[in-house]
Amino acid sequence: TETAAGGGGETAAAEGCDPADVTLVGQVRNESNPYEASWLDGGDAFAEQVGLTQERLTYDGDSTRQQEQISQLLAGDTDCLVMNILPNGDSDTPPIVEGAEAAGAYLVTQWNKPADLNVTDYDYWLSHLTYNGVESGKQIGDALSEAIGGSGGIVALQGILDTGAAKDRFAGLEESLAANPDVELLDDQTANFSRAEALEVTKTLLTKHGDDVKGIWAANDDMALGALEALQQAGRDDVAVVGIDAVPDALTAIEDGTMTATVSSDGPWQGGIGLAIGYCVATGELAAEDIADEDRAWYAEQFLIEQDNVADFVSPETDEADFACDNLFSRSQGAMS
Amino acid sequence: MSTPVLAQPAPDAPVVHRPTVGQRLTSFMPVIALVVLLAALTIADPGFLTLSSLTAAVRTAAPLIVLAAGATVVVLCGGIDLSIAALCSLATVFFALWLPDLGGATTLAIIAATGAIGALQGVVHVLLRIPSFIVTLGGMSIFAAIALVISDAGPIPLADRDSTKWLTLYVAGVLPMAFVVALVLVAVVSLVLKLTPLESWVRATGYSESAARLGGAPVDLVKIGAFTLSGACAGLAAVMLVSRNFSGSPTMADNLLLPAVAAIVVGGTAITGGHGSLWRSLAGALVVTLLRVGLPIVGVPSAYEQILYGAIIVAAVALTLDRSKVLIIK
Amino acid sequence: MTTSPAEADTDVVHAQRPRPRRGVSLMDAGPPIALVVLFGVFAAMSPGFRTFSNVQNVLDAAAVLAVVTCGISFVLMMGSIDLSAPGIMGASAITVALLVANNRNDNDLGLVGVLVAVLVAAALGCLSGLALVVLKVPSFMATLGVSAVGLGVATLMFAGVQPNISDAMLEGWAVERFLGLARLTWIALACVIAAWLVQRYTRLGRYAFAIGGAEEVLALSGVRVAPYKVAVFTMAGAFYGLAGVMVTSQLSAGLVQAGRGYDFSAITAAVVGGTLLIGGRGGILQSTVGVLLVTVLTNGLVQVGVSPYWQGGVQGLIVVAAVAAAVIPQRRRNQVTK
Amino acid sequence: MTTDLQIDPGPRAPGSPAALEVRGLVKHYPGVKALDGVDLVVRQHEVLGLAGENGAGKSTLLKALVGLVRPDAGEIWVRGEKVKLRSIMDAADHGIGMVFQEQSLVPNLTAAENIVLGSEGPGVRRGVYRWRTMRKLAQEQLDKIGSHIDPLARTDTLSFADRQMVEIAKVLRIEERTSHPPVIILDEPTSVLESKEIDTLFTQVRRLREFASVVFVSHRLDEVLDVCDRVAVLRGGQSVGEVPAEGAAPAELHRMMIGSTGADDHYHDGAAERSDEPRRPRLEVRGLSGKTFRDVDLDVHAGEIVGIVGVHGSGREDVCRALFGAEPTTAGEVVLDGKKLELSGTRAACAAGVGYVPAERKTEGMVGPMSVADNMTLTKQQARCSGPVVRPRKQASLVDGWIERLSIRTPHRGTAIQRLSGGNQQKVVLARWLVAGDVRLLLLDHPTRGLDIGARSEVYRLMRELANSGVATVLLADSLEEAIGMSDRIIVMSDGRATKEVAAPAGGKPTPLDLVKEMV
Ligand SMILES: Nc1ncnc2c1ncn2[C@@H]1O[C@H](COP(=O)(O)OP(=O)(O)OP(=O)(O)O)[C@@H](O)[C@H]1O
Ligand SMILES: Nc1ncnc2c1ncn2[C@@H]1O[C@H](COP(=O)(O)OP(=O)(O)OP(=O)(O)O)[C@@H](O)[C@H]1O
Ligand SMILES: O[C@@H]1[C@@H](O)[C@H](O)OC[C@H]1O
Ligand SMILES: [Mg+2]
Ligand SMILES: [Mg+2]
Repeated sequence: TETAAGGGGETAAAEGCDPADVTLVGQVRNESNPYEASWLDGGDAFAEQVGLTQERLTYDGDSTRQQEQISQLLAGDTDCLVMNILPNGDSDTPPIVEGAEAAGAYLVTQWNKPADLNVTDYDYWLSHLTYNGVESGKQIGDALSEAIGGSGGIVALQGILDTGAAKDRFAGLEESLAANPDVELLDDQTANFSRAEALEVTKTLLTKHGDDVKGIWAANDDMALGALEALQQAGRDDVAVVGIDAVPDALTAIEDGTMTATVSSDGPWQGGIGLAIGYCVATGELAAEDIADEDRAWYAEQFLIEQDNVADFVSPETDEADFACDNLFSRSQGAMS
Repeated sequence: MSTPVLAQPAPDAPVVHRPTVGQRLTSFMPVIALVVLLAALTIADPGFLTLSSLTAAVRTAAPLIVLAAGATVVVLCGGIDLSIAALCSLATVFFALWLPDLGGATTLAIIAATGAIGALQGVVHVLLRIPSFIVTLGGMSIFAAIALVISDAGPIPLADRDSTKWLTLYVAGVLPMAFVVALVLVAVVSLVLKLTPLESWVRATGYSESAARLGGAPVDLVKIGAFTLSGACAGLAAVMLVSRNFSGSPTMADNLLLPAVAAIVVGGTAITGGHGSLWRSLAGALVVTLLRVGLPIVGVPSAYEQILYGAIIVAAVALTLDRSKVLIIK
Repeated sequence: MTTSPAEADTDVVHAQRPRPRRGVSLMDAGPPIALVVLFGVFAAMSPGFRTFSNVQNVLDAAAVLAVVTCGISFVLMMGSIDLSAPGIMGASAITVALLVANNRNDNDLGLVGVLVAVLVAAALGCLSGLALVVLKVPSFMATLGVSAVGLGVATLMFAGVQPNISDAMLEGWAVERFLGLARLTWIALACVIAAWLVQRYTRLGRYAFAIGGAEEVLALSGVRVAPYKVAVFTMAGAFYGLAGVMVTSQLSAGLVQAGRGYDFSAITAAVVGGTLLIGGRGGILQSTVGVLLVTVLTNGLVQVGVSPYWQGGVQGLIVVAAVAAAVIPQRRRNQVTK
Repeated sequence: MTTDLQIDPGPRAPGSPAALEVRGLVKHYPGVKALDGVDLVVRQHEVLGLAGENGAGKSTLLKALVGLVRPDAGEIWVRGEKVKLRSIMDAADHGIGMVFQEQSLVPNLTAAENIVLGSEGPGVRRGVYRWRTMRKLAQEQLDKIGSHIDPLARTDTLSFADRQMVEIAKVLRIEERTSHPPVIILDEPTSVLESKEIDTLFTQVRRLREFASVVFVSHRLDEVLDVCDRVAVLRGGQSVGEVPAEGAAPAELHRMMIGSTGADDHYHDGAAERSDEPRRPRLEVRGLSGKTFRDVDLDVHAGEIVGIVGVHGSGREDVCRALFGAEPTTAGEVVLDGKKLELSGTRAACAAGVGYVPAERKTEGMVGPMSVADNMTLTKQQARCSGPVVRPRKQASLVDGWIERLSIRTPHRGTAIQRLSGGNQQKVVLARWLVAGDVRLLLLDHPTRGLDIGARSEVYRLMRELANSGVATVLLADSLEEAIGMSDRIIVMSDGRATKEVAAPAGGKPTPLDLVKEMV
């Protein structure tokens, strides 16, 4: 077979691998979280589509373990290796990128990347995609303001404080608050993206602020769902709740009317698209140089989901056409700012 | 109340000075466990046993070895240090923040600073007589908070990667420098312990603190020293992590706590103190690393990986702990 | 002491000892005092804290931790340690979620489902105990291993799709109130009382205590300690299992991470309450005081409005200070602290 | 009267076999023959004494009799029936119970629980405690021996003597398990007791003889002869003979124990003549106060041994610990050789030349799993080092020298100290202060507890030798006799105060009664 890779420096995929020789690897934190499990399932679906299997890796939210797995992976056979990676945090991206570059493995990363790390500086790091957290934070913030009638107190549940997602989304909320001067942020606490922690924190915030709380802004759906439980246990049904991720339970809650809004992040698509980009380059169907700079680091399309449009999202379907080599960047909302 | 007689006569381990085959075997158990595990992984995936793969594994293991080595001395003294991982994370942030000002001296400054923080915990433990478990548990959350605040809850990229580049080099082309540094650390600390009265003080403190104290051993100093070393090792491990992540981050090493303690125990060091060694922790850290990276790489699915991990560390300890030295297992 | 008249000239030599003690000693007063002080400080600082509904909230919030701590206290009393709560709770949370009415299958076993989940948890706990007594693996490692096994089993059953429960009884536990407190809180109270009775009035409880005091002596008295150790770990597992069920009831969903963090918080609570890690001291009541201390602290810091960035740190500082305050009055020069 | 090396099993009436018989029992430990073919007969309703030097194999033999040690060879017969004892419960079922050399009670349980531990009977129903029954059961046992302690008191709040009573009450529970007269084994029950308590114990032992057989071990040979009917002697793991107690003399027993005529005088009261008293005492204590003692004044001259006597709880032990920096003080001044002694900690005390031998050997005196050599050099590390570096050769020759000088019975200097017999352990602990030869003040808390006569006289000789070389010694003796015999001066303490000083020069010794009067 013609080996494309073998060391850094060399221009990627001059010749292209035999499709059967491509190794597909998807790595997320764990399989005990529906969103990330669906990501890996999406990767499997893509692999099946091209007659391969995906190697599923999980690192349990442990940064060092993620690095360890990747360096072990890169110590093996890296010819025609394609990796679709969810870095645990921003700081975990550079070493992954450097490692892949040195080993000549095709890499797509999602969600987390330090702002000053440029994809275009690398040959094998093909693309980084994410959702615009500031925008999603703002979108659900606005939806929340609207739901409470434009004025009143809200509380915010932040994600894991040192993740870019948590920070961007909160920044989005602040933008939204600036635009809705009558909405007051009563309190903000972290519940670490966790349903159980959100339950406890919300209960405490509810006793602290009592009836002043009209809305709860959560940086992800898991926390929103925890907050919903807290509201139910406190016998409060007058509080609007918003989240991000569009996990199935949140969509159901929106259908039921207990939750106001969420923003879609399409796990199965994310699991497939990263592999697809790598696969297309590895097999030579797409030349790395041909990827436009604005497609090297980009925001994927996301939708605000409310009761009126929730039906469209209840069973997200990945379209095989999304992964065609000439259609990979169709969901782009533009380059990352 | 005096210690009661042993219910069972001590297992008939030979008391003569020359170690017997059996004894030699027990002290090699950690290495045997390591070899068996490596063999099993190779059988599962013949591609696993390659030079580059082994090189990657030992490079990966280096920070864990360093963390475990420092904490081993605390464990030998009968205490525990739960703060190592959080302190290591904090140190990565310090490193990135101080690098622009201190340049080449940053590494030493970090090790000195974390050593001092470790010493402080030791002093609190010794003076206030608070169990080390609690002092370092408190330390863990305090360091995490400080790291979060001073880093503004985000990674801080290294201003200059050259200062840590040496750690990413290879000795003789195959041995990662970080691993060599870890080996040297283990060797130096072991030798210093062995060649000076320290070892006998450390063990006496771990086996029986009151006897050691009434025997005039400098128990408090030894303990403070152990925590200092543990802190300094957390600093060194931080430099290693920074060298491979090119940034400092407030939670970078947080997940290394349980693996580090596991490395110590898997090596056969008694968690109750007195018996054990840094060499054992070195082997233990390699076992733990192989489990952490090897199982998924050879293709064990995530759920089964956890089950296997649990079963294997328990089995490894069953193999390595020398029960003639540790009579009561708690 | 007897006075034998035959030796009247020597029997004047009388023992002057501290009076033999029974029951609770002053040494145990530290943590309750700390609890009262902490409560007072928060009440003074925050009007929100001192409301009746917040006190309810604190008690409700303490429920799960209290049940976990009941289990871990027996293990700590023996001088062992238990880190298996996260795995066991995760396994029982998923088990119960899949057995009662839920969105994944047609099961609707109700209370039987709860029972099975608790049994699964007890079996995992038993595994820790067996690893300890049969393989002679220190509990630290044995339970860490079992935790991993539990998480693995939970992940297997989870299979990528969140099981949500619709069982009325289980959901009611979290929502319905009796005398102002959630049912779960009453369940926790019942657990504390039951655990206290076990500690005080059963051979299992007393032997667990004795094992921490002097394990070798039990053996010398012809007691086979191994079965009791296994039983203690099994019982602890059952408590964690119930706690996992309680989390599921609170969240209306079975989470693999249902028990995340409960290992260290429960140990902290027990130790803050006065249970020694070397065993042989403390007990359920002390641990429960510790649970309240920790919960009041968590709640109070939010009420007072400490920045989320600092909360963990402040909490750590106060825990150390609380233990120090409790320890300092009773410390002795040659006392051993591990 | 005695027949060395020849065992007379005694008359064996057909209907009444010996309560217990041991034939050719062998137990080897690596490097040690703890038992080397021991024969022993315990008759019904007798108190059999067992004597032997430290390490002669007494405890090992007795542990074999309760199933704790599995013998390598030999037979055990109980009431004419050959038995294999696999566990302590096995032994209890055969009516054999033992009070161990080291106390073995669970400190955090109540006395009642300790008494019934392992055989709670009706005290526990289906796993549930019935405290009232438990208390009653315990009370019955305590009544048997006339102890008045509260059965529900936590054991660790009881005095040593009371705890010993609890042990005896506990062992008597085996009466409940068997219809036959039990065999009660007491391994050095008196070494931690005061004379008054010993008398109480002996009354109990004599009472026990009415319905049981008793095996009694003590290093105080006069005691053994006093309470026993017959005394069997072990030497080097072998039975070397026996004597009827009636009319026997301690010296005779001692001769059998050591296999030659040893010195019989157990106290060496002869201090070296000191030509002139040093002008200033080596140790001057003024107004020392602490938790359990107040205003203690104490002078000790170089070369002098000062005994402190007092009842349990008189505070003398804490004074000793305070002088070593191991117990906090609230007031007072201590001057050693004209320099103020900082009582800040044990380290400072060691550095100033103070040595301390604690009474609780197992938990405070030695580090069990560490070797004899490391235990011996634990404190005076400089003795085995050049600069900061340990020299194994230097340590070996140093340690071997002391092993030889103190005739410490150990297979090797590398043997873990916990494998030695109590007496030999004590010698190692003492040697710890001697290896560097720089100790100026030695604080000895019950230094001869559990030592056989031979070891004891060696310790006495050592103490005297040290004194003569100028060491000042404070002695908390094992018995009044010992205090009187060894001391040049005796301080009486009661209730935390030094109440009286009695001179005790060679030739002008006070009687025990003189002291007891002051101790009240
Ligand atoms: N568990 C053991 N392992 C190795 N050697 C042992 C063990 N127990 C006892 N020994 C050795 O066996 C010999 C007999 O010991 P034993 O305790 O029976 O003596 P003893 O007569 O009771 O002495 P003492 O009067 O000091 O109590 C000693 O040399 C001792 O070192
Ligand atoms: N009044 C008291 N209050 C509290 N503790 C006491 C009191 N009296 C004695 N103790 C404790 O009891 C222990 C033994 O007491 P002490 O040192 O007075 O005994 P002793 O006179 O040395 O008796 P022995 O003959 O056993 O050596 C000490 O450790 C001390 O802490
Ligand atoms: O819930 C998601 C969380 O698990 C991850 O950290 O980042 C994105 C979030 O939406
Ligand atoms: Mg003995
Ligand atoms: Mg005393």
